[in-house]
Amino acid sequence: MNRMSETTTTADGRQTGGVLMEMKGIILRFGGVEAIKDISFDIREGEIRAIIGPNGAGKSSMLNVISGFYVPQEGEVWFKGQRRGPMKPYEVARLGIARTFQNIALFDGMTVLDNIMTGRLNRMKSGLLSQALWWGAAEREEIKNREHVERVIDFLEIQNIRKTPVGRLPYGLKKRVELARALAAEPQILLLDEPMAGMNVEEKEDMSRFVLDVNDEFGTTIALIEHDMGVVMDLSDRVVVMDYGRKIGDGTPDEVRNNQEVIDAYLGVAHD
Amino acid sequence: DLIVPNLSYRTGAYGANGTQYADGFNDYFTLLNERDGGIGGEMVQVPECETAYNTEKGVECYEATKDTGALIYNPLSTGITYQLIPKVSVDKKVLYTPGYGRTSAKNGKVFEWVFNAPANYWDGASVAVKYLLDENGGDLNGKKIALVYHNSAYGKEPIRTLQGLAEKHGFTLSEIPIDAPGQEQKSQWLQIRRDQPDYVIMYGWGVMNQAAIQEASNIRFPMENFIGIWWSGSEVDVTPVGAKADGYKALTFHGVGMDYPVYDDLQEFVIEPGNASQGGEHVGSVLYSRGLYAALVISEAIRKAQDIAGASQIDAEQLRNGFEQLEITPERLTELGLPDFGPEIKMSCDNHGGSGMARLQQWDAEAKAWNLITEFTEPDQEIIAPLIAEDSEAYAKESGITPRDC
Amino acid sequence: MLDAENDDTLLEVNNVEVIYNHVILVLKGVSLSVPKGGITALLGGNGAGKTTTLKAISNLLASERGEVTKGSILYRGEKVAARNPAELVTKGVIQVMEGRHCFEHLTVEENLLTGAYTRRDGAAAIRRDLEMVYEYFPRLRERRKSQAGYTSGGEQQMTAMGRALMSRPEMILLDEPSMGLAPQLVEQIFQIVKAVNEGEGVTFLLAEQNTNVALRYAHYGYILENGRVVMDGPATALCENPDVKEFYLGMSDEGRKSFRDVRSYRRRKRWLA
Amino acid sequence: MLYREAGDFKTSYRDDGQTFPIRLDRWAYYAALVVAFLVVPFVINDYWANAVFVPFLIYAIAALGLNILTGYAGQVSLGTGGFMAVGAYAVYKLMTAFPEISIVIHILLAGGITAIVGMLFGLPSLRIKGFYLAVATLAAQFFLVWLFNKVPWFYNYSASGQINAPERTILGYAVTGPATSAPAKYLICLVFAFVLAWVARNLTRGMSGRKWMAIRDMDIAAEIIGVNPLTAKLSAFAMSSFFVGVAGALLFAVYLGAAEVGEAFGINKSFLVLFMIIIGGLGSIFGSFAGAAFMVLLPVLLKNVLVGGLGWPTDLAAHIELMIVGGLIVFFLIAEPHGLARLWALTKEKLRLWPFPH
Amino acid sequence: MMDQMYFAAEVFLNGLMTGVMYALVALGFVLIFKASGVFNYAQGVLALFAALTLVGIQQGQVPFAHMINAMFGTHIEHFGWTVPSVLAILLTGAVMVLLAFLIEKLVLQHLIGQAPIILFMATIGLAYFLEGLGDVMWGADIKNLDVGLPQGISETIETATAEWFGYGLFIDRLDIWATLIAALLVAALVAFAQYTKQGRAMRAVADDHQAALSVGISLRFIWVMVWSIAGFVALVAGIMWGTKSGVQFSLSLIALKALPVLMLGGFTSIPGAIVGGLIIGVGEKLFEFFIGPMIGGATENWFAYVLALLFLVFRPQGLFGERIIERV
Ligand SMILES: Nc1ncnc2c1ncn2[C@@H]1O[C@H](COP(=O)(O)OP(=O)(O)OP(=O)(O)O)[C@@H](O)[C@H]1O
Ligand SMILES: Nc1ncnc2c1ncn2[C@@H]1O[C@H](COP(=O)(O)OP(=O)(O)OP(=O)(O)O)[C@@H](O)[C@H]1O
Ligand SMILES: [Mg+2]
Ligand SMILES: [Mg+2]
Repeated sequence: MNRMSETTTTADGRQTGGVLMEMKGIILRFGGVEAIKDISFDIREGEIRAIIGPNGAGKSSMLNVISGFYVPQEGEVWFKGQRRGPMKPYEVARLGIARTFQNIALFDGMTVLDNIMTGRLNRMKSGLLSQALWWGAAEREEIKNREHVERVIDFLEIQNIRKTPVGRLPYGLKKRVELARALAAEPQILLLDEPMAGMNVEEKEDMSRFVLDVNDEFGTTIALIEHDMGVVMDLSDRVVVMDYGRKIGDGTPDEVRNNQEVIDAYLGVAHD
Repeated sequence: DLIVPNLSYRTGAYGANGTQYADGFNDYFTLLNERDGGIGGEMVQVPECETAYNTEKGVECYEATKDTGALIYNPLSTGITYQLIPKVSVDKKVLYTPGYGRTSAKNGKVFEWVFNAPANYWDGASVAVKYLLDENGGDLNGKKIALVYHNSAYGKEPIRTLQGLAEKHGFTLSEIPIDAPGQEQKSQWLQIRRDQPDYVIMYGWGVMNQAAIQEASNIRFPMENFIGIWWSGSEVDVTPVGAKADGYKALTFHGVGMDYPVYDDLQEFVIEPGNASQGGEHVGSVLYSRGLYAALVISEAIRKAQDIAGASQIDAEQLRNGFEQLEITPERLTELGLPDFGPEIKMSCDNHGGSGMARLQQWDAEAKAWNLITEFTEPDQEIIAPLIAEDSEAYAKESGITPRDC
Repeated sequence: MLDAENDDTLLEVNNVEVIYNHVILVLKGVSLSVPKGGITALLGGNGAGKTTTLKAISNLLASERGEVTKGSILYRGEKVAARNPAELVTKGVIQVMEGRHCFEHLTVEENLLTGAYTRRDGAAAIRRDLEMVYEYFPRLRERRKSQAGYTSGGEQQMTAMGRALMSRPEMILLDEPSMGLAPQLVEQIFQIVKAVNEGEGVTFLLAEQNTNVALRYAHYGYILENGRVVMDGPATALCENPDVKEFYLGMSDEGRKSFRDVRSYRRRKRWLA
Repeated sequence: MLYREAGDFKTSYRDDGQTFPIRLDRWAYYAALVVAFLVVPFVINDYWANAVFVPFLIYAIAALGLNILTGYAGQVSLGTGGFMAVGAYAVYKLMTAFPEISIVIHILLAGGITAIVGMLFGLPSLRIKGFYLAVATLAAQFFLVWLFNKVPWFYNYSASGQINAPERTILGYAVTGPATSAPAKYLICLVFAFVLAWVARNLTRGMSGRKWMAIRDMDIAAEIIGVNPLTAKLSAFAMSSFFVGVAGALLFAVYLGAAEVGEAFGINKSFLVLFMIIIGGLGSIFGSFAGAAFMVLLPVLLKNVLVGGLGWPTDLAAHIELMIVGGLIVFFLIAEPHGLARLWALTKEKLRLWPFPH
Repeated sequence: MMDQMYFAAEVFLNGLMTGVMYALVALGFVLIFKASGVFNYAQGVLALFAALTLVGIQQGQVPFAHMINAMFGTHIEHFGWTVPSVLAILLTGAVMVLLAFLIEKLVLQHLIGQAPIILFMATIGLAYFLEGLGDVMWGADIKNLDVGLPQGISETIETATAEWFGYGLFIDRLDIWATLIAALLVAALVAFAQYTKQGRAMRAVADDHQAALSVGISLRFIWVMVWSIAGFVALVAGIMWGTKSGVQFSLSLIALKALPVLMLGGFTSIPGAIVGGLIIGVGEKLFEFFIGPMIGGATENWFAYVLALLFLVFRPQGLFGERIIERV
């Protein structure tokens, strides 16, 4: 448990905390296909941890394991120094783990505001009855949480689409709304699955800024899957590299960048 | 004018049956209007309203017509009847449900506005058993009778009567419900094939009738031992089965066929001039005859009411009086051109159901005709009367009605 | 480059206006022309209307309750509005839709085979092309018997691309082909585009966010913002344009900046309100 | 400048969460309430009450209920008829067993009982989805109807299995039984419909509504972000069944007065209510009312036009009516798959832009 | 004891055959669901409509006679000829193709890409329409359908089994025919869906309308084709059920008996429809026969659904349905 309290200094001199989450020997199979083959790595408190690898390497599956949606055949997930027993995804969410999805998973029939409000659902406690009556407790709670959500909306600059049904939004905005929903939950760990896919440079810059700010301001730990090497190398403190379900590299961006196996499997050419 | 709405159904699962009945009902009034200039000089209007055998539509029809001066309702649906029974007592309309509806409405003390002469479901069950008694020299001991019934309020009606009769006459009764619509009855008939009852009595309606007769013929159940209530005894029930339905029996409370003088008039005044309801396709069928018979009873009650009131234009209350004093004698029937068409009817303040007499008819598949095979027979009032008293009293209590003194 | 009046223009979009749901005006008069045998890129930020433009071309808007209310789209001088999407495929225009849209319950191979639905040139030719697709995307060969719904995002993207190639089209409309692909693959896909373009003479119109790669491979580019074309020109020229450099390539005068160093959110400069 | 939200600024989140954010809408709503409560009761007669208003209100309640389940929580149910039967039989048993207790309490209790039954039948929804679930709910429909038909205790051992509503009063006015006046019938249904619509609105604008919608739109994602599918689905089933149960109780006790389960609560009822919410608009309170109005009024209207107006034979009229109803359903779905509610919203959106086309 | 066994065997066999009759209706559902993801509630009405048309053509009825008579005061009913069964069946098949074409043109085409429930609703609207149309065209009375299929107990089987076991089994000859025809149909349809290009296209369409369009599959063609086949299957079902219990409104209600079959077999599986039908047929018959009398009978309406429900709890996609893809 000593690793819990350890602090590390990252490449650019920032301090990250002890190990917040640790994956130990995860093996995940679908029928005959082994999507994750015995992978272990950890995520430290306050860091930005990137997971990269070619398509089909098992990155998204790994996030799904963390969120409890996939149950690995073998291996353990440790969270805050405790082994996590079998858990339903919604129980995992209650631990303070929020995420975005690779194939945007917004609730299409709801407005942007309502979508983001769902991020608050673990913080709203009023029962069915008091909600049915509305006046009083339920309304107060709603307004209190709405204020928080409005801060997130401001932060991500999506004020003007608050009342738009998300189904109509263009791709990039959807991604942002998804991020807003995850942020609204005020999570300890934020899992981002390709948050910048389908964006142009300018938008990526904005998005990067958001990620960094969340990390800085709220101290949120972030696990990030991304294919844009520029983004990954610039933002992350440490990088895990996966290929065909195996871990082929783990370390700071610089270490990874120069790892020959990583270059062969993923980067193609050494990235600048 | 006299307004007698016809709450009919010509669509839906029972539309094929409802159509024929509605035609007979309409045509008789048309005849009276065309030939006699109405009843007592008043023309009869028969506005038709489609219920599709659906209670809510039935209520809608009732509400739509009741304020137009309607005198009497005959919805040809037990479900709708139950709906209307409480309403007619408030709105003061007559409800006439010959051969269907709520059996205990026979008790005029409780059901002031409802009439169900000449016969009801319980009468039917009893007459059928009486017939079987006759067939068996008065002894049904040890016989097995199966009741195949439409699994609804209607189909369940005869159960208690039959149970009473079973006790009295020593036969065993097995009850076999069939859910609507009832096209698929294989397991029920396999059960009958296994149990080998001596007789099968059926309370069915719609497609269930044909399917049952078909299955009975499939398992080679002797048709002579298969007796349907009057709602299971029309042409549409037997013709689809073809020759194999030959010999099937059914109850009826009116005559069949077109061998009655009234048809000459119908031909002359209604059919030929093209006034027949919906083209006169069904003239003379069993259900047509039944609709016609219902119209006849109503028109006689109107006449009686006019007599009593001394006026030609009457209201529903007067019509009720007419019904309560209605007497249709065999002579009167002959006068009307329908000799021996129905049983004698004599009603009173406490008896709204007449004598309960019914008779049997049998299907001749080759001639495609129903033949009457018995005379009108009295039901076993010993069993029925107490049941009626019990059920109507329960209703009175539940609905807070104080029975009238008669 | 080839100019619009040229006989070689394969596709011409004239002043097209698109409205969704009768009220949402998305394209406000877009015109572009795609020369035969070229690679034309459609660039622009999120929500600019790239996807809508492509769908208008392949006549797929109807099922999204959108409609072209103004302007015309001509493919080889013929109005596409008069043709249903299936006919357009027969005529050689095929679209790879944004967000992959694989047939989830079909296997990867069956997905590829549906691409050949309109072909009439026999099973052998189709087999050959299937091999060709597997050559381009070896990963698909491994996964050929898996239900497409269970393959990874990138594998689905490859399936969708492969499926389009299977129809032996004359023109492919590619909507964000690079989205979600590993960098190596992005490069590879564009190389495939280039190879197909040069080898088989297939014309490409591609919508891309990855401006950098797109402009490297395209011959000509259009930049769409807010439902309008705000700039167009040969790819090389666009690459040099300082605005394009700043907004779409992320380069400032000092070269590429680290994402970490972007200290303030950019306020997007708009060419048009 | 008739219909604008411009200048109608909200200064608090509370105002922003209002049901009718636009002033004009709010006024229209109050006006409708005034008419419904203060005008209609004085002019209504038996025909209008029984043929139009009472069924409309009752079905609107049922539609609200089904809309919670199907429109908001995305669980398609074809068991509505069966659940209405539960409400009806529950209220019947309560009315006859405890005649001294107020009918209002009985109706609410009937709703509660239905909620429990609904939850029970909602359990499979945790495994079964989409049309499989829809068909599975038919199990509830057929089983419940069979049960009420078969077990004599439910119909107090009456000979035919019919149930009859005895007279019960509120403040001295009969609201059930034959002596009920048209305004009394109408008012009790109106009060229930009004209160329940308000409850439905509250539930759906708050977190429970969002949980339901999240489950509807993408159940897996919902679970991953923290919605417990068990409680979300079961609470939807319970709430929905409560509404449907109340509607069933009112249908039997106030409207029909007598009922036979197979006939009054058969599968057609389930379809009818489903129609209402789809024509009206899934996931819309207004849609529930609009759909109920449409499906109640249309047949009455058609019948009056075809038989009364054109003088066609009733059977032909009835068949053609079927064709027209069917055709209109298809037509509306094509014109606007999201129902009358969306059609209305679009009209307003256009009005807002008027006179500019976009 | 022995007797009980024979009875059970008899019920079992008859259950199997009834199951086949259900499966005939279920097949139509499966086809359309497979090809467009549309849950076609109108399948039952389609069967009714087909049977009505067949009888009408066979007996030389004038379509819309009743309406024409009502409007013009004429008295036409029949053309005065009868059409031989085979020809009538072919003509009815043509009518069903025409109907499929119209349905595509007037309904489906405008609903591409809509949510499944909307399409489902549209088919209910369609069911209403067709029900009304059938009545207006051919009249609402009960009609006999006779295309020469034999009916009633098969005496050969009865005497044979009586000889072997001392108990003559009851098998309906119509059921034997139904089984044969169903077997043929299923074999043909399976081959079609699995091994032909159109079959593959059909499954593609079910998955994603837009994507199917984008690769050049004409939804229109696929739909017309599939609805035509479904119309043909409906005709077969209509002939069987119409022979059994007459042609009239209630025929459309057999759809309700086909739903649990579907659910159990899986909405997307053609063999599933048959296997589901057999299980449901046997299950409900045995239950009604042995347990029914103890709990008051008439259990068939719900039993099938409850049985299917129990299966689904273990396999949410039915026995043979395609796996429901759950991913994020
Ligand atoms: N079905 C629809 N209904 C209503 N509005 C829509 C619909 N589809 C797209 N839009 C709107 O049209 C605009 C343009 O969308 P489009 O998808 O064409 O953009 P894009 O350039 O492809 O963006 P991205 O790069 O994010 O994919 C957006 O503002 C979007 O909100
Ligand atoms: N539910 C599932 N059933 C079967 N196979 C699956 C399932 N989920 C993932 N896989 C397989 O596991 C492998 C890893 O998939 P995953 O989605 O994790 O890849 P990824 O690394 O996120 O790739 P990409 O960058 O393309 O998104 C893939 O080959 C995929 O087909
Ligand atoms: Mg992934
Ligand atoms: Mg796009």
